[in-house]
Amino acid sequence: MEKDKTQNNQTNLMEVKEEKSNLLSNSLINSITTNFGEQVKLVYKKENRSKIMVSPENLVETALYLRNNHGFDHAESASGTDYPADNQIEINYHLGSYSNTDYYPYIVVLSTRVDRSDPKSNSLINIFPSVEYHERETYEMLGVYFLGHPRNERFILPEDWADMPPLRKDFRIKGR
Amino acid sequence: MNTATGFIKALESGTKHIVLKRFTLRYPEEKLKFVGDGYQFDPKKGVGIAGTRGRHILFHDKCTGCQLCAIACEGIAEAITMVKVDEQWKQNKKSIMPQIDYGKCVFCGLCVDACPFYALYMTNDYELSSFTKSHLIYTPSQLAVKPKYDGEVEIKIGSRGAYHG
Amino acid sequence: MGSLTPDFRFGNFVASIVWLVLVVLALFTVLILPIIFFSLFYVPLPIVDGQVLTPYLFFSMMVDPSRTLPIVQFFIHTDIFRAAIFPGFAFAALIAAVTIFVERKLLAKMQLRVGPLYAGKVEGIFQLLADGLKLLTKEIIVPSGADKPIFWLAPIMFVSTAAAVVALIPVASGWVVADVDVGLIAAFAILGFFPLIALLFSWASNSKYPFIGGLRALHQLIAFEIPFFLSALPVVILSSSLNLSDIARSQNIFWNIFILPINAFVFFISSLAELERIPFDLPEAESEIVAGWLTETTGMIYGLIQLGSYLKLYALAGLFVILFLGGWYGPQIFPQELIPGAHESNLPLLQMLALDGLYNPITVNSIFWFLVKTIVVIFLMLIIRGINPRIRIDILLHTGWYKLIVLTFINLFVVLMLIYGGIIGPEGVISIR
Amino acid sequence: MTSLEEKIDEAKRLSLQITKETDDDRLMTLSVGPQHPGSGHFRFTIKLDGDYIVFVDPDPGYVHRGHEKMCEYRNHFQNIPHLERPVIHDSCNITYAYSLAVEDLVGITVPRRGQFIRALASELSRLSYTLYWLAIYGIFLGHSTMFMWPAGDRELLIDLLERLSGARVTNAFNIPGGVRNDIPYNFKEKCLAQVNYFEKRLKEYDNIFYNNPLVRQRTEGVGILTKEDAIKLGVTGSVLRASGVPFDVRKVEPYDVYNEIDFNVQYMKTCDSFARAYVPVLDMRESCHIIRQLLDKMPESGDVREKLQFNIKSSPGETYKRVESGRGALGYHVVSDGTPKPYRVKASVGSFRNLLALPFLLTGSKLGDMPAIYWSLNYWPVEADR
Repeated sequence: MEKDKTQNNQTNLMEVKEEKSNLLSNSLINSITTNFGEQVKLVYKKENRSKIMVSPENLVETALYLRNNHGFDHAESASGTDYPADNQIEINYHLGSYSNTDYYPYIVVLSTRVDRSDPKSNSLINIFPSVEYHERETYEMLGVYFLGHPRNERFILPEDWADMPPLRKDFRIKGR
Repeated sequence: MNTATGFIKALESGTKHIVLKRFTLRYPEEKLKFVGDGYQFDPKKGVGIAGTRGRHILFHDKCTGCQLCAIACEGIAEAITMVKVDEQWKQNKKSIMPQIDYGKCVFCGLCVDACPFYALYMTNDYELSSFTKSHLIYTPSQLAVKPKYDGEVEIKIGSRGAYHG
Repeated sequence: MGSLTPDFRFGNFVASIVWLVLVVLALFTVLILPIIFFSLFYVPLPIVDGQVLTPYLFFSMMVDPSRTLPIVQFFIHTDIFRAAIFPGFAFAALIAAVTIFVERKLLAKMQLRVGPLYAGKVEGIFQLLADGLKLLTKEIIVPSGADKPIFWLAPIMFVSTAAAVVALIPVASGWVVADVDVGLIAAFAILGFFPLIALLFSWASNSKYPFIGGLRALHQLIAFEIPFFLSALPVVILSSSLNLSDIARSQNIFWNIFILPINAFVFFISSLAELERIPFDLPEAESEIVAGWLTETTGMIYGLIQLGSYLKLYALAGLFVILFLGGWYGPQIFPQELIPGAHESNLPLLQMLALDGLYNPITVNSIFWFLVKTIVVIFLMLIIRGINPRIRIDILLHTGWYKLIVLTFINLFVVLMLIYGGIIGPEGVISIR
Repeated sequence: MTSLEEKIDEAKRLSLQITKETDDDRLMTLSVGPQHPGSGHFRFTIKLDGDYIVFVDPDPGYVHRGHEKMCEYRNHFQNIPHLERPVIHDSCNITYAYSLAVEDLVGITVPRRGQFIRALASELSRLSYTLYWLAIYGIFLGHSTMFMWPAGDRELLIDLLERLSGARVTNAFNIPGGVRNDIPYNFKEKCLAQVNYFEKRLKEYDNIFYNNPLVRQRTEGVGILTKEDAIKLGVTGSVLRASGVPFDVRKVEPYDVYNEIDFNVQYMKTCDSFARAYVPVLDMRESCHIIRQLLDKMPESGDVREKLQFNIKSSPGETYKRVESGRGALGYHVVSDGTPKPYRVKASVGSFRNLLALPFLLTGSKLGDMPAIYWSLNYWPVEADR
């Protein structure tokens, strides 16, 4: 009997948590959509995760809004994904919050797509100083030039690297 | 005074260890005892049986030459190649069996997971060093031999600390 | 077996050794013996037991054990024996070697390891021999751009300077290489050379890490020189002598450590800093500056510097014993005769074992107690290494310049007050003499 | 000529905006790198003004670079032995995060007993990693005993991991769908005995290392990373918790069975090197506590692994799953296009995020503080390469 009770309690707790996270994500998405309207597109919404897609021009604005109004104060990672079929490179910022305890488990993926032939994007280094090395890595791994970043240069790759950025899909590993 | 007590405590803790049993495992003379005969896999249940992942053992009478182990290894270490063997087995029409290069193997055991015929297991033997690289390549007939391993030492916890014995 | 060459034959090996022995013997008789005998015409021969010690007499005495003793007796009172063997270099080097071994074993025990184990079957007692042979056979790499004369000279200077300090340490009454009246000052003067050698060597290495290490050594040693010296000053005041033997003799009743515990503490700490041992091994801080001023040392250069630093360890431990722990004084535990009634018996073997004329119970007792005390001090210095981390250069300098110097000054005034107040000192209530 | 203080201030300011090369003849350039015993497979160039560090340029990328690209050529199972390579001491946590991500993409849940076992493996792995890290912290401060004790006691946990998974460090134990095998016979008693003994050993560490006044002198008040700075730099793990943010992924976003486990998030508010060195030890105590609970609450029998095809196809989409590793939050961003192989794998590792704090903290500190600050960042050099 006792076991059943504890299990019930646990399931109740889980439900409460899920509801809470749903409420949180709903309020977050609502506030973004009311503020930015059509400029921001919601890609998916899962438990504790949601991804929003913005155009490169609105990237800085949205990031600033997320930081100032919702307390997303750091980036867990900034990465890129190459989509040669669409001729685009997607840049993802996984934003998290340390100052807002409600958003502790929550991660917003702020993403944007830039042109693959001439990839340039605004750097978020002035909003999130934590993206500094991540953006530098993205620059050398995918060739995305971050405007405003003070050091778009080699970081992890060999010093004499002269090939194309290796995380592009048309770069093939030898023998594969 | 805090400084002095800190030093004295550290000194006491340090000198106490002089009389504790020493933890070192004297390797060539003592060898660790392992739980079972090695890592095995039960394809029907889909789970492994706990054991040390050492050198493989190949049962020639069960190997069908299906290459699943080699395919599994392809993305990991590329250590397994299928080679022709002279033996004739009913279940192995093509007469091919895995040959393992221990210079490349990472001992992850995913080839054992891949084998659906109970033909490839891992044993407790981990002492595979050799003078040349070519000696590290184990042919199917070498793999069929069951290795001898006699480790008897375990970690024991006594009143004078943990020790190998 | 893999370790032997394929064409190895034991017979060849034995033959080669026999051949080598024969060649050496032939060379000895043909070349070396004549040279010795010719040179003996020009060398004044010593007089032993009323006879001139000619080589013929020497060899005939060697045959008869009862006549060997006068030679030994004569030999151990020569200066060359004192400087080279006891209590000079060989003795100190032996203690240094034992110290290195004990340190490794002790640290290993403290850290739940086994330490040296395989060389020499029994707990690896020949490990040091193996290490020494290894260091001897290693190539010595001199960095390009190094100042070669200084680079080669520095390790030899290091060892000889350390040996010079050792020469000043008396191990028993009268048993000292150089019994000078300014012994303490001489010891400090010679110790002052070490930072210079470290700096010279680090500069000569032409590398960054040795340079930083050398500068650190200079800072550290100078910062600790002053409390080092000042902490020994009250001892001089109490015993009213700078002669190390006299200082030891003045403590035959009270050890100085009971009157001057703070000074002994300061002296101990500063000698740790002088020795560059953990927690003061900043000049060799391996996580910051590779190996400090020893970065470019290879082979026997490293071996010599290690030997020098352990000689220094022995010398400073001996100095501590002389200054604070009553030197060689201790209860008499050796009997008046080594074997009672031995030198009255007629058996030559027993007479030899009695070591008549060699065995002096008081001297042997002194040497024994001096050794025991020194080993205890060395042990304390070793055990510090097991429990402490390295400290930072600014904390170290702060400790040296602010804390230790102030402590020694306070203690100096306290001692002066006690002496002029008539409590301790030659005419005080607690008489020291 | 600017004064030293101004220079340090400027460098501090710049280090957030990444320091530019300074060309000053008075500065001495020192390489702390692969040829240097005090750093591992990692190099950073420091410039010294006297004893002060005025410029730091980290240069990772010696060992495991191009890791993410390799993942795109292998299927999810084949990725497991590869992904755990950067930090083999903490392999179970790395594979845990990747398994969670793949399970999310495939849409399966792991059997309950499997969840417990892989949490157990990850806790053991975390303990063994932290001990290794602590051993190196000891030798960085010149404390040779503190190098030997954790390195020896780690054997207790390695032994348990070997019994559990069959390998000492490269476990490849947590895989998508659960764990490779069930716990062996007699494992529970052995595990309890060794973990209990290990917990007693932690007190000795306090005696000889953390309460040693010289260690305190070297670490207290050194390399202060305030809460604001820590948040701004986005550091994670013990570095963040030492700065006063009680953030632990196991607590804030419990994965698998962690919501049934009772434990506290350990954090300190002193923000200095000592706190960063001590928080992992507090974490180790909690881990011992967690291991006992896991063993206690584990179902007696049941499946440990959801059977998956070797070439499991995941539905197109992307996911981001994270776990708390020994070095902080460790997240895997996996993009799938419906084929058995992932389209893109991005690992967000604690080491890489904490690396940003390195130039920030080192600039303006003394050379003697370099080891105390650098290794207190709970930084594993090879992991930052990925």
